[in-house]
Amino acid sequence: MSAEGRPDRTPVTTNDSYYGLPIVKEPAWQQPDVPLYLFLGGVAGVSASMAALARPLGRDALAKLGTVTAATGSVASLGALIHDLGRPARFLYMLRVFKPTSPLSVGSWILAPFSALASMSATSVLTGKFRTVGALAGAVAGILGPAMSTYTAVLLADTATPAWHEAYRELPVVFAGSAMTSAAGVALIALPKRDSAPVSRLAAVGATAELAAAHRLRTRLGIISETYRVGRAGSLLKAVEVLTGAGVALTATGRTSRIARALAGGAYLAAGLCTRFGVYAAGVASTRDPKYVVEPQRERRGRV
Amino acid sequence: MTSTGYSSPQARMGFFTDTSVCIGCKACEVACKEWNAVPAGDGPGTDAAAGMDLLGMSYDNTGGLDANTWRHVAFIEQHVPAAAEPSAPVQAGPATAEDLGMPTVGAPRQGDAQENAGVRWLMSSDVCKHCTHAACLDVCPTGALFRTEFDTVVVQEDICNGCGYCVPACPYGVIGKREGDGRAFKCTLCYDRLGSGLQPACATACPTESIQYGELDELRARAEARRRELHDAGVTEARLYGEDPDDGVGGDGAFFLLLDEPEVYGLPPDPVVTTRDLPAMWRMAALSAAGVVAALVGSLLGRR
Amino acid sequence: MRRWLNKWPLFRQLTGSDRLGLGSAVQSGRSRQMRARTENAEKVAKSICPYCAVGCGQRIFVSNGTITQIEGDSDSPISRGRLCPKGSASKQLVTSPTRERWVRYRRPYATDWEYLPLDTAMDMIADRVIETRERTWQKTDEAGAPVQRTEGIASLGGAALDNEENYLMKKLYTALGAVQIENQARI
Amino acid sequence: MAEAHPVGFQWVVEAKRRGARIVHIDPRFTRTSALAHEFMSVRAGTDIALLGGLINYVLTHERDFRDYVTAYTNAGAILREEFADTEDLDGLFSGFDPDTGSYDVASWAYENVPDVSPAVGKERWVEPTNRGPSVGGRRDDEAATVEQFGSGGATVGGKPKVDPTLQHPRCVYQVLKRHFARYTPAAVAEICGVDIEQFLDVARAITENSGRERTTAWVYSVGWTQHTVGAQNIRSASILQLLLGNIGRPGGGILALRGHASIQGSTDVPTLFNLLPGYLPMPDAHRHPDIDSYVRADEGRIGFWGNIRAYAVSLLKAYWGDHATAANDFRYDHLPRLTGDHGTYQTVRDQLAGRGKGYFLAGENPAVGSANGKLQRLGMANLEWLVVRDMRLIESATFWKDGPEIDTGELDTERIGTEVFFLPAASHAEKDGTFTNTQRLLQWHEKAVEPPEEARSDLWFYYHLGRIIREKLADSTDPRDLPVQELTWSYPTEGPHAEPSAQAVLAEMSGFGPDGPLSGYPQLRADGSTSSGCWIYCGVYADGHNQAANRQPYSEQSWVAPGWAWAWPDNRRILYNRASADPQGRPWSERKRYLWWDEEQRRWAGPDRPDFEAEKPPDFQPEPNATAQDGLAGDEPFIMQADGKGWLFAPAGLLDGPLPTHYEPVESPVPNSLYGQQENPIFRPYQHAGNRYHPIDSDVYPYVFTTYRLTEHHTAGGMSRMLPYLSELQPEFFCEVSPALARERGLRHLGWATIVSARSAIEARVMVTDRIRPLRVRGRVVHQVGLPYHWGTNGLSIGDAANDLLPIALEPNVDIQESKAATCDIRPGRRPRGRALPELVRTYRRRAGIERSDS
Repeated sequence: MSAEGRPDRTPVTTNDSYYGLPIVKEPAWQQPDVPLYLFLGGVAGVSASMAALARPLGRDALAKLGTVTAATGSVASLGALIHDLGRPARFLYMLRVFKPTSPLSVGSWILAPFSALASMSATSVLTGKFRTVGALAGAVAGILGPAMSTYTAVLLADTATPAWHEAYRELPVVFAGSAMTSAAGVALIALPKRDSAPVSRLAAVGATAELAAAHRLRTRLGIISETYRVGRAGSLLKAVEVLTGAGVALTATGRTSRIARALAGGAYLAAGLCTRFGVYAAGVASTRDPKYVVEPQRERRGRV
Repeated sequence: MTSTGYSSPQARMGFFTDTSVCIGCKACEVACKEWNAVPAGDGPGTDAAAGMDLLGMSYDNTGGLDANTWRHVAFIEQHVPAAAEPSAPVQAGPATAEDLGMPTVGAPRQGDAQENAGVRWLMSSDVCKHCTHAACLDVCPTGALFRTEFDTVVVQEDICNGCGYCVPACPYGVIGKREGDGRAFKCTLCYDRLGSGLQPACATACPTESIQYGELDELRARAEARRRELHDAGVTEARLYGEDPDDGVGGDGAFFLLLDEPEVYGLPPDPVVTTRDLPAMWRMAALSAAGVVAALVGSLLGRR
Repeated sequence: MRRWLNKWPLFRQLTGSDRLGLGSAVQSGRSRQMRARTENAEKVAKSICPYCAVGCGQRIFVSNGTITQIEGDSDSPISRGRLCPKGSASKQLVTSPTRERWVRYRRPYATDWEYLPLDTAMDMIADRVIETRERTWQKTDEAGAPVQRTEGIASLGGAALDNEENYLMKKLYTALGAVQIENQARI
Repeated sequence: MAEAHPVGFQWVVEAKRRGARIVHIDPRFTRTSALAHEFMSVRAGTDIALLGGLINYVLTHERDFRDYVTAYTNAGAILREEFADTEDLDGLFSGFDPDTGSYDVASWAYENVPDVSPAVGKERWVEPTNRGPSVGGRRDDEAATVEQFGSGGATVGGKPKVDPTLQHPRCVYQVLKRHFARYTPAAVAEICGVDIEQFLDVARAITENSGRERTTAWVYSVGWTQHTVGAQNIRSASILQLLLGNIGRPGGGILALRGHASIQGSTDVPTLFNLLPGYLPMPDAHRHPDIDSYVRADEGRIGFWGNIRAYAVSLLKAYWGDHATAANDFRYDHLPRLTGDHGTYQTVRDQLAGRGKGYFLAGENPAVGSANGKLQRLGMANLEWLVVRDMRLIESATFWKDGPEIDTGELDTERIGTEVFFLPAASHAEKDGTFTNTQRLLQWHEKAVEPPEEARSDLWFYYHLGRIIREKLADSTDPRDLPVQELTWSYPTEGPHAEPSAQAVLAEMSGFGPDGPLSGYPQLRADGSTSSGCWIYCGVYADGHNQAANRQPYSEQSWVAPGWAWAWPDNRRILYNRASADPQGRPWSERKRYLWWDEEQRRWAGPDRPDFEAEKPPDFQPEPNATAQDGLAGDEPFIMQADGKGWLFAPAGLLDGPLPTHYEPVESPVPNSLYGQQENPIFRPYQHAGNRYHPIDSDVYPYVFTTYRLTEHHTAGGMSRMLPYLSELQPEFFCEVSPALARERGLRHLGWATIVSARSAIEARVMVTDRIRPLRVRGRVVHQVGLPYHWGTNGLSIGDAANDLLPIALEPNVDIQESKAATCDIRPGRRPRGRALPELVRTYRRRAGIERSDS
């Protein structure tokens, strides 16, 4: 191919592609809408569950923060989703049908009630009214929370995008772990020292899970792992490692320093964003070169 | 397969595209656009708005299937080894079976090895495969995509909200989102014409019966007969693509007779419907969600 | 109530056999009634493709006075209903906005077009023909042989004209004595 | 065929499926090649060498269908002693006059048969050119006189003396053998650049697939006709097919694939200067002072042309009705007279000289579609008035505003005095009428809707223009206006726009007799009792019924499908189909059964109408002095020929030789390998400073180029470049070159190239492709450049016009230009803009030594 991306002469087709054109389509979603949608949903989900657990444990500040984060995050997530639609006015068509075969349908049926419940709960928490209803709503949202933080991994994996589909075992772990560190990150920034121990632990678990799963992405997916190692995705996922590592280190020192905690929280949030953007970028990269489609399929067919 | 809820018996309808008689005239592309009022343009080139780019891919200036291209004719110029040129003297009398004998240019004389080779020019009209297990249909959250009584897969433009999920879901890269419209479009196998007992527009126009429309069972039998005929005539590279009900998408409603590897035509060698792994994905997501719960409980119940 | 609920695909999905919502349950009302637009054509004109000389049969479907579809005539022993890309684009040939619908007139030395009513244009063209013919009339050639003609007026016709059109052209030009009457058929 | 006639190609695919072998011969590898069994790449402009090679193969190996040849062709006819062949005269035939650059054809006639070749008129222009006959021009009076034999044979004075053993040294068969002896496989390979083995393969294929049991068909397009040897290319195929017995038989023939919906109709009902409807000649001022002299050459001869007076009188009756009487020669004097060439390129010459004042363009775009587009545009810029009728704003309507010469400064809008009327035209969907397709089928197309706004049919335009002119001249007493005043011009009109009835016009063409509509041309009379506007179309309105509108579905009738539309003449689908039976009237074979003599019914039977008198038995022998059809025996199938035979040798009718001879194109990279005579000795050069020809074997213009079509576009693009759906499929002008040429000239795929000739320079995007191959000709590599010619400056898909490169070099018989083979240079990069463009062209001419120092 020449500099303009065009062949220098009518390319004689080799055995691996049609003029090097992609076989599967690049995801039709917009950036940053969809990566944000993934990120915000994850934060909101874990936050809601965290709030639901914190409340009976008497960690009111954590509960309050989790409730508000869940509401804000899920509504923003919903906003990002709607903004990405080609026909935003038709968002409600998402509830026209319930399709277990569609993670987006399932997700919509999770996201819609979740964001409503989280909002109710947050309203109650902030205004101090309808406490029982608010608590109940918060509890149900807390139950939906883990699903909120992982369904988006299925959403990506349930595509023909090689980097996503082939990563369907790892992506939920990555997203869940990342959601935990991010939710913890919010708490680290917003809360005083006395609430930092549990969230630090949460962050550490999340970081461990995410980094382990992400390592698998980069090494275990055959040729497709390339897409997680190089280019934009490679850089972003590298950043995730650095930021997460920094977060863990800062958390350790942050037991005394508010600034360190805030920096750690920021690092976790940034890592969470980088994860979603990085995974997204890997997906895009895996559609641009047809070899990521052809080679694994050829191997599967026993051809070389 | 699961029930799609139609009461009246109706055979499954589909396309058999026999590329060995395709002359690359592109009547299918135009007839499709005229009937379905598909906008001009939308190639992969830089001037996508007008679609008026000279792509330099032999006579293909369309590039591939997309929201505005529901039939796409691929042109592949190939060297064939000079040795493979038909050189046997003409037999008396007619060839009893068809000798496809794709011609080659002249005989070797001088020049480098490449120019000593002949050329063969493959043409093939690509279209939506109307898969038995259609990922686009599975992942559509609104029910805009549905399976018709003819067992074809159609987007309902009055329902589609442009979520775009179908686009990366398709293992063939067929469906696309239309610029400026936001909704997803692809071949409907002329659902409206079928309802009136007509053939799809492309098959109606196709001068050489390269595109054949009919009951899928019958088409499969016809295609197998044609493949055998070609093999008997020495065209051993003829193979069917997408006709096998046991393949990764459960067989295509629109399948092909090809003269080279699928990827040469821009087709995936062994496509699998992404939702085949959906149960496993949900399991991983559930496990991860459980992990989130465990991590939360562990973190929050911990000391302090 | 049930009828009302039945409009909700989710309800149909839960109560019918299309449990996964992949087929009939999610079909829209519009889709259920979908038929080829040619079904209700008020007129189907039997025509012939205007491009090359193979002479493929065409059917032109008309609804509400406008052409809704042009496709191959499956009765034709020549084309058996098939059309090439150009033939398939016939509807666009006839109906696309790139088509000219009004007379244009360019005065000598003018830099742009102006409009002229068709009747005026016809009258002016008739005057040009009469005047040019008169001015360039040749009774005899240099050798004195009668020729009764004009070489001041020429014509070049395309070969997508009807026979009837060619016939009137040749007849009129011949009566006018115009001999430089040519056609794509020479080219 | 797949490229430009895809739907017709379905029958090739069908034949292939049934076991037919498909061979494609072309300079470039096309969509047709892709599906053919064999592709043979040839150098553009060498078809006679190739076909001559095949003829030689047939003759050398005695593979001709001897029973057919002896019975149905003039193989045995004895030629005159004074005839001398190109073998004897190094590429010339006897009768060549170097002073006039033309042939006296008398010596080509049969022995003992009077020579009735037409007398010649006087010379008109003689001017030297930089190429062409060295004698410096030639008279042009015989211009296009040959075309009038389009539906029949040329005139010979009767049946020749025949040697049925074909052994007589002066019989056609022996002359043929000698003439083609030097077209050996080696010579073919050297001239055409084909491989000997492949050529022999093809030769074996066609001979083995011809004879009693089998037939071979040849299909061609303008790749054969647009040459200075165009008519002789077709003659070559005729000779080959006659030798192999492939004429008049199912699966045989030489099938022209014509490129426009009614281009066949445009010659049948001609808008051609030299013809009247039905291939009647336009009268010549000197040879045809009255109707008797007009019909003299043909009247009374054998074959159906012998009835020429009946056809001519019926036409005059159709034109001038009751005013045409026997007493006034049926108003024969109302017909204008020719004095030579009045063809389209002559028209342009007149325009350039200021003699052409007014110009009508009806659905034609010469600014892009004709050879040497610049001369076309300059000619139009020199007019007083121009009427353009089209559906879209074609280049010929806007040249004064945005033509290439505006950019180069050769024209200035404000100094162009041409008054331009652009009238929007109706489409085929908006009018009734008939198209005559490439197999002579008149097919009626119905009006679907009214044309929009001011768009009108050409029928409307010409009818009303005639009506207005007649009104304005109604009171004139000038005898000049009598033909207009007396013209039958009362057609019924209908609808909101007063559209004349196309049906009424068709009925007039078909004709009327005392008892109403005529049913066929044999009913035409010379006494004025019948009228017919086009005798070959007589019967299309038989019984007052529009036969062209017949639409019996093909599935409900025989494979010949006579119930679909109407073929001229007399609804016959295969011409000369009497030849499908042996002289005794039996099919040559069961397999190839088509027409046969049914002894019980005492008439010819079969799925088609006989192209023969239906009740003339095979053993019929004519009276000694019988004329017209009565002069034909029952075993003489070629009923338009004066001897009833298929002509292997053309004793009359062609101006450039009785046998095809290989001449190089006017612009060629090589000298003629076969003869000292380089090019067609009587090709018609076109003298103009803007029409210089390239020297042979020129370093300055070293490459061959050829022009052609793509499936996605149509001719000069007026019906395709303006449509989004077609434009996007081929969005831009490109040239096709081989990788080797790309390397040689530094051309990059998808980059730009400038292609230069002595006429102009154009730019195109580059497609480097293996489908174009360098050829080895006379021991050296010849590169070819492929140029699709659809583009112009207007529309959605735009580009330079390939035809701007072409010279005007005309075939002597029919005046067609040589579009398919010329030479050029190609270089990387875009062409210069403005005045630098003509300067570049001049620089090249200077380098080639063809630029006059004063220009």
